Amino acid sequence: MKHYTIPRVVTKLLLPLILLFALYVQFHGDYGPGGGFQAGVIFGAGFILYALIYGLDKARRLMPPQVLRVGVSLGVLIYAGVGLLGLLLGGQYLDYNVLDSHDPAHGQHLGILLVELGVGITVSSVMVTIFYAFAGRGR
Amino acid sequence: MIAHLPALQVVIPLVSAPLCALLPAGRPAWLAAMTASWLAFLIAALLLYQVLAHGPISYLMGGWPVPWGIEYRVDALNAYMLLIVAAIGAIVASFGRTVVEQRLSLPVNKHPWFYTAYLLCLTGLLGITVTGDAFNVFVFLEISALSSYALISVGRDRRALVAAYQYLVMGTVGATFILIGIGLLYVMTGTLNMGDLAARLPAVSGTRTVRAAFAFLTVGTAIKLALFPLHLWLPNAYAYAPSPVAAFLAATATKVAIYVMLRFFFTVFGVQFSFETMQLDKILLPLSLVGIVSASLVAIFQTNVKRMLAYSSVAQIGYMMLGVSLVSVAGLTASISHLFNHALIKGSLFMALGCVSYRVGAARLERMAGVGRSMPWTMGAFVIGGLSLIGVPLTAGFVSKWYLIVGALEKGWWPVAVLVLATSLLAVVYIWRVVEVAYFKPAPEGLKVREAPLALLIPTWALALANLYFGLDTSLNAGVARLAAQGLLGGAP
Amino acid sequence: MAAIRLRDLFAVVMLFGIYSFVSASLFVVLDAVDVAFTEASVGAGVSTVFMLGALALTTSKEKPKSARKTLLPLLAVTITGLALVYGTWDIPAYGDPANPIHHHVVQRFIEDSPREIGIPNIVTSVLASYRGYDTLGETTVVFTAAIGVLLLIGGARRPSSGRDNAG
Amino acid sequence: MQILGHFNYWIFIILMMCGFYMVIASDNLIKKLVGLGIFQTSVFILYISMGKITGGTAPIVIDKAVVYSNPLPHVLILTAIVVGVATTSLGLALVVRIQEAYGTIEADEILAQDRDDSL
Amino acid sequence: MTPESLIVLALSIPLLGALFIALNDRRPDWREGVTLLASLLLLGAVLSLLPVVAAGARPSVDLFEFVPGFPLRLTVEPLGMTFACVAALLWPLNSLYSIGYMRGNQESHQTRFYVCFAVAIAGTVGIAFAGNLLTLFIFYEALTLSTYPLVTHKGTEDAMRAGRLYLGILIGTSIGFLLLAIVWTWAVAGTLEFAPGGILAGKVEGPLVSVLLALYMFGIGKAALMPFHRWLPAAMVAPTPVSALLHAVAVVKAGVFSVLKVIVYVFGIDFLRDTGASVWLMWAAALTVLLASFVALTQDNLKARLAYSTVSQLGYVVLGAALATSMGVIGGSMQIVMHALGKITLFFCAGAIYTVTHKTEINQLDGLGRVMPFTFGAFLIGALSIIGLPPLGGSWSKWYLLAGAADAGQWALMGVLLLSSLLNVAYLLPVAARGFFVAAPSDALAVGGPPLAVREAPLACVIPLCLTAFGCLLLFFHADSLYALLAPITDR
Repeated sequence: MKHYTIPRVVTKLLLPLILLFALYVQFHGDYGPGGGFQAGVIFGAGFILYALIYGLDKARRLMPPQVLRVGVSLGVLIYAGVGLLGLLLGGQYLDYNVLDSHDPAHGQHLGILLVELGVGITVSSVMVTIFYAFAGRGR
Repeated sequence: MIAHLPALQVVIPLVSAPLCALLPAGRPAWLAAMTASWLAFLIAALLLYQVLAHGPISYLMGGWPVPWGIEYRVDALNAYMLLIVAAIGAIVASFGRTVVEQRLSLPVNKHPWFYTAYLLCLTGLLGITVTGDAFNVFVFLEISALSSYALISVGRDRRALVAAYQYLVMGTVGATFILIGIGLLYVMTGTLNMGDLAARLPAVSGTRTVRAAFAFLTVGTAIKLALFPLHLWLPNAYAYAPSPVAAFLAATATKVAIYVMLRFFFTVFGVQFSFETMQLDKILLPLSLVGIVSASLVAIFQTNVKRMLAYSSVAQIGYMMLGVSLVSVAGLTASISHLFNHALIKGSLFMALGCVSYRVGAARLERMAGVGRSMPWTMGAFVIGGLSLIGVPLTAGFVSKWYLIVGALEKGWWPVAVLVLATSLLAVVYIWRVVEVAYFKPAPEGLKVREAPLALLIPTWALALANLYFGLDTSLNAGVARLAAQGLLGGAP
Repeated sequence: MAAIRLRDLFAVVMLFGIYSFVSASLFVVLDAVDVAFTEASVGAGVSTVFMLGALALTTSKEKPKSARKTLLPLLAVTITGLALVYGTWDIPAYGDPANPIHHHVVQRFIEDSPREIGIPNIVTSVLASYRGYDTLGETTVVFTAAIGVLLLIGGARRPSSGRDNAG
Repeated sequence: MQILGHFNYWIFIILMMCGFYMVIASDNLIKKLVGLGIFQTSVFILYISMGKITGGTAPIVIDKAVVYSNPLPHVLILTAIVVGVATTSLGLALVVRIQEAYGTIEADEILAQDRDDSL
Repeated sequence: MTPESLIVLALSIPLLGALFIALNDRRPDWREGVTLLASLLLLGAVLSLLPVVAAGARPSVDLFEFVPGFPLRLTVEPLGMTFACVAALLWPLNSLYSIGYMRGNQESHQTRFYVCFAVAIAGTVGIAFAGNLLTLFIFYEALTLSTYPLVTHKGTEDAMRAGRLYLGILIGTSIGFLLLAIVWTWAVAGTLEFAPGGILAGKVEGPLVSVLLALYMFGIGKAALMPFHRWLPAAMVAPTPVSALLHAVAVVKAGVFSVLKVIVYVFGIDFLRDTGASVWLMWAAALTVLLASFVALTQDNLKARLAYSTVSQLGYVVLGAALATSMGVIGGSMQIVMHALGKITLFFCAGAIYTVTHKTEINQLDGLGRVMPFTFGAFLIGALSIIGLPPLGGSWSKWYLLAGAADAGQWALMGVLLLSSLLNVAYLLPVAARGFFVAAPSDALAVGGPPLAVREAPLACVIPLCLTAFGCLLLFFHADSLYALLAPITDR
């Protein structure tokens, strides 16, 4: 599809919006619908769109597979790490109350934020990784 | 940290998995996997010790009380299961490196991923075992299932792919059935915690919904544990998986599925509902008997030894379900101790076979001629495992068979006892076919086969010796199994 | 469902996407906005793309088959369906606030979570905190899928392994 | 009322049966996966409809609303959807490899090839 | 040294011996030295237990708790003591003989042979000293498995088939029937201990006693009760020392010993007599005795003839046990000893003949007695002992068996015993007669190589067979001490 101008332009316009929307979903998940998972998928989908339009090579330059590999693991590590942090701070595993010693609710908030971040990173990286795998196989 | 052992049990392999994926080469990844799985083993041993000394442990994830949060609940039964899974996991991990590095058609840069998938599978199985939450079972079931599909598919034979695919479809259907069952239970009780479910179910146990939930859970777990006639995915999956994977899955995956079934039947639904209202034993009994006989017969005619062992696994699962259908302490003790013993047996058999195919290149019967002489240690371990499978005294396999027969006789079921013994003879036949070829057939001319490397032999022999040890000292396998059986029959754990 | 009859896999996949989209809107009707959101992006979006990707690598036409061996599957499906109908017969009526499901565990989530967690989206608080461990598991599942896909078709391509070591 | 009250569930059952039938009966590996997807999605609908309360709103706390639909099934299903997509992608990867190894994605043709192999 | 530690020692000597033999794979002299040393040590250990048991003590030792509630228990009582003595006495002789035979025939895999042999002896000792049914069963299986490689030693298709039959029948009957019987016993009696007077009295009733007895009798396939005797002739493909071991010392004797043990200590002879459950067994045993004798008459292969003779002679032991009188039981126990010495002599002779001439058929033996006077002399003595002529040991066991049959009032059985003795004469004596009295065929030059090359067998073969033949003679004069040892077993 490299030769169709309109999709390219539209994509160029849309892509920042999509990524922005993903970030919004990511961090607004506490208030409205959404959260790390949905954000991750949207982010991934946006990227996949980019790859579809501009070609795999360009996408790979923008988001190298090595980075994705790190991202895939990193998200899980963040999530599990928050859990372990709870342990170290004297709570149960995944206990966010202890993250903030003064205000448990704030601790919860913080914990959820971090955890959702982990989910988002993993999910988006996984989506793009899988897409790369399929797309890279075809050529 | 002692108080957090239940969480660490699962979290350590879980955290090591992504770490493993980040590592650049196979060796360090293997080291990480090794360390994590041996740590898990250590934790499992400590947990079992604690449970035996102080009674069941309850661990609240995130500190949320039951039934709002997710609870980890460790009693004699699952501490025992954890030990099995973690022990086999650790030993197979030690075994795996040599095979992965030299016998898989896997590019070097993918080796870390193999270990990652292995750790994830371990994580999933441990997670299923330790959790006290019905939905959590489903989540971890999927972790272990997905990773095992991937692990099976890296087998050298292209049929491994088809086997993995079949397993994927069957496994997903099974998991979805379990999901439906859990959903129906949830709609009737409004809770997902197993203990809470057990407390609230009797009030609604007359409803059809609960019955349907029971049916779906039964079928779902039956697929997962390869109960005859839902076992069709198993022989291919085990036959074409790489040998460490086959050893690991054969020794643990179906066992954990059986554990899930026991947990739902006995703890969640309760003995009375499962076996008096639903008459489950009337269904399980014939199925397990037919399964034992037919799978043993099929095993005799296999020329691929791995496939033969896989069919034998189906038959052995039949023994375990037979014990369950007896609904007595002796029968359950037989089942639960057979979980342990069969893990040892199949672990050592598949690993010994892995050694053979490592040197010979295939696990076909005719290729094993003369191997007994050229690989004495390997075949020694195979023979020990085989004897244990047959149930010869002084091996672990005898213990569970003993309880099974006692259980059958207690009920006065003579034909069942006779059948159990008769099918042991079938095991003699198929094991002896291998032994005969390996020891008494001359090796083909010009074929030089050396003994397997020590890195493979040591883990294999560790399990083989365990077969002997637990045939002598049965306080762990039979003793704890008995405790667990009493716990199951005595109501909530 | 048309998808069963269709031979053109491309159309099947497209139908699947549309189906996902429809069920997503159904979820909205059922007040499950989060789920709808996810289903829309996953079912209609990503997994359709994956399926198309896979189709591109394989073939998009199903081979015609004679209509044999349909009896047994039909039987199995019917039995399962009947079991479910049987099972749903005693389910409390749809939408009835008096159902036990709405009274046991959930009460605390709805009533206390704003205080205990401090965020308004109950789904998020349950997801990430009360049942945070499930979500950790879920993330791990995704991770597992990635590892699995990578193991299978990821990274460097290798020559098509026809029948190496068959047998 | 009884009939109406279970209408939702029956829709899901019919959908589920379609999906399940596709899984068992079709020979095409991709179609099987699509069937699996439909099968799973129908189960999701079951869960979500369990959580619905007539007159309730989405479980996001706002001052006006008093009745919320049950959020717990939503959480569970979020997880289940993820599991579903993970399974699908892994299955597709397998199908791709099978296509490469066998040159077909029809179950019966693969079986036939395997039979030739073992002879 | 306490009797308890002696028991453990007796069990561990052959096992340690096996280990050392395996370690000396590359040094044949050491290997065989270890074998001899271990066998002599075992003999010493067992013999030093003898006075203790004769004095009435019943030392017992628990090795470890097997399944909770079932210890692996070793107890020495007179019956087991007798059996252990036989085994321990014949192992050194058999070892000596094996060395001569194996070297003389240049057999392969000699290390495996000696290792399995030692393990088999350990199994035998374990059976002899078993303190409960489970222990008995365990060692019984161990014995089966350790002798399997001995039977298939040659590795030919024939040997493999025989091995399959051997394993199939022995494992099949033991797992299919014996284990079932043991579990049943446990279920009804709540114990598996051997106890004087039995443990089943009053626990089982009516025809069930017969069924349980049948399970035991057919389950102990090693006793070669027809129709489960087929493994024994088949196992003749093994090297002769193995046949000697199988037929004289370890395997078959372990079988009939177990039969005696079960009847005396599990059922109790009083109980059996009162219920009459063993009447069928008498007839089954009698039938085995007669049929096997007839079959033996038709065999031309020397070892096959001896094998059927063994089947027949084992029938005597079972018969004695089935009589359920103390005379019968003592006669049966004595038969174990007497037949062991007699039959091992015969097998040694058969092996010696094979080593020298490579002849296996009886019709080829003409005139060999003149060349091999010691061998054939010993054969004659062994044969006479088995037939039961004084002044040889075999006469005593026959005598007690007859007395037992008379005690039980079974006149027909006495007739069977006498008839079978006649048959013994008919199938054993011609062998010796051929050797001594028929002239060597003139075409021996053409067929069997130069007759001048035929001399007496190697010394390592001749010495043992002379010793065992002498033993047959000796036992006739010392049977009273054997009787004194065995008498208490039927007391309550």
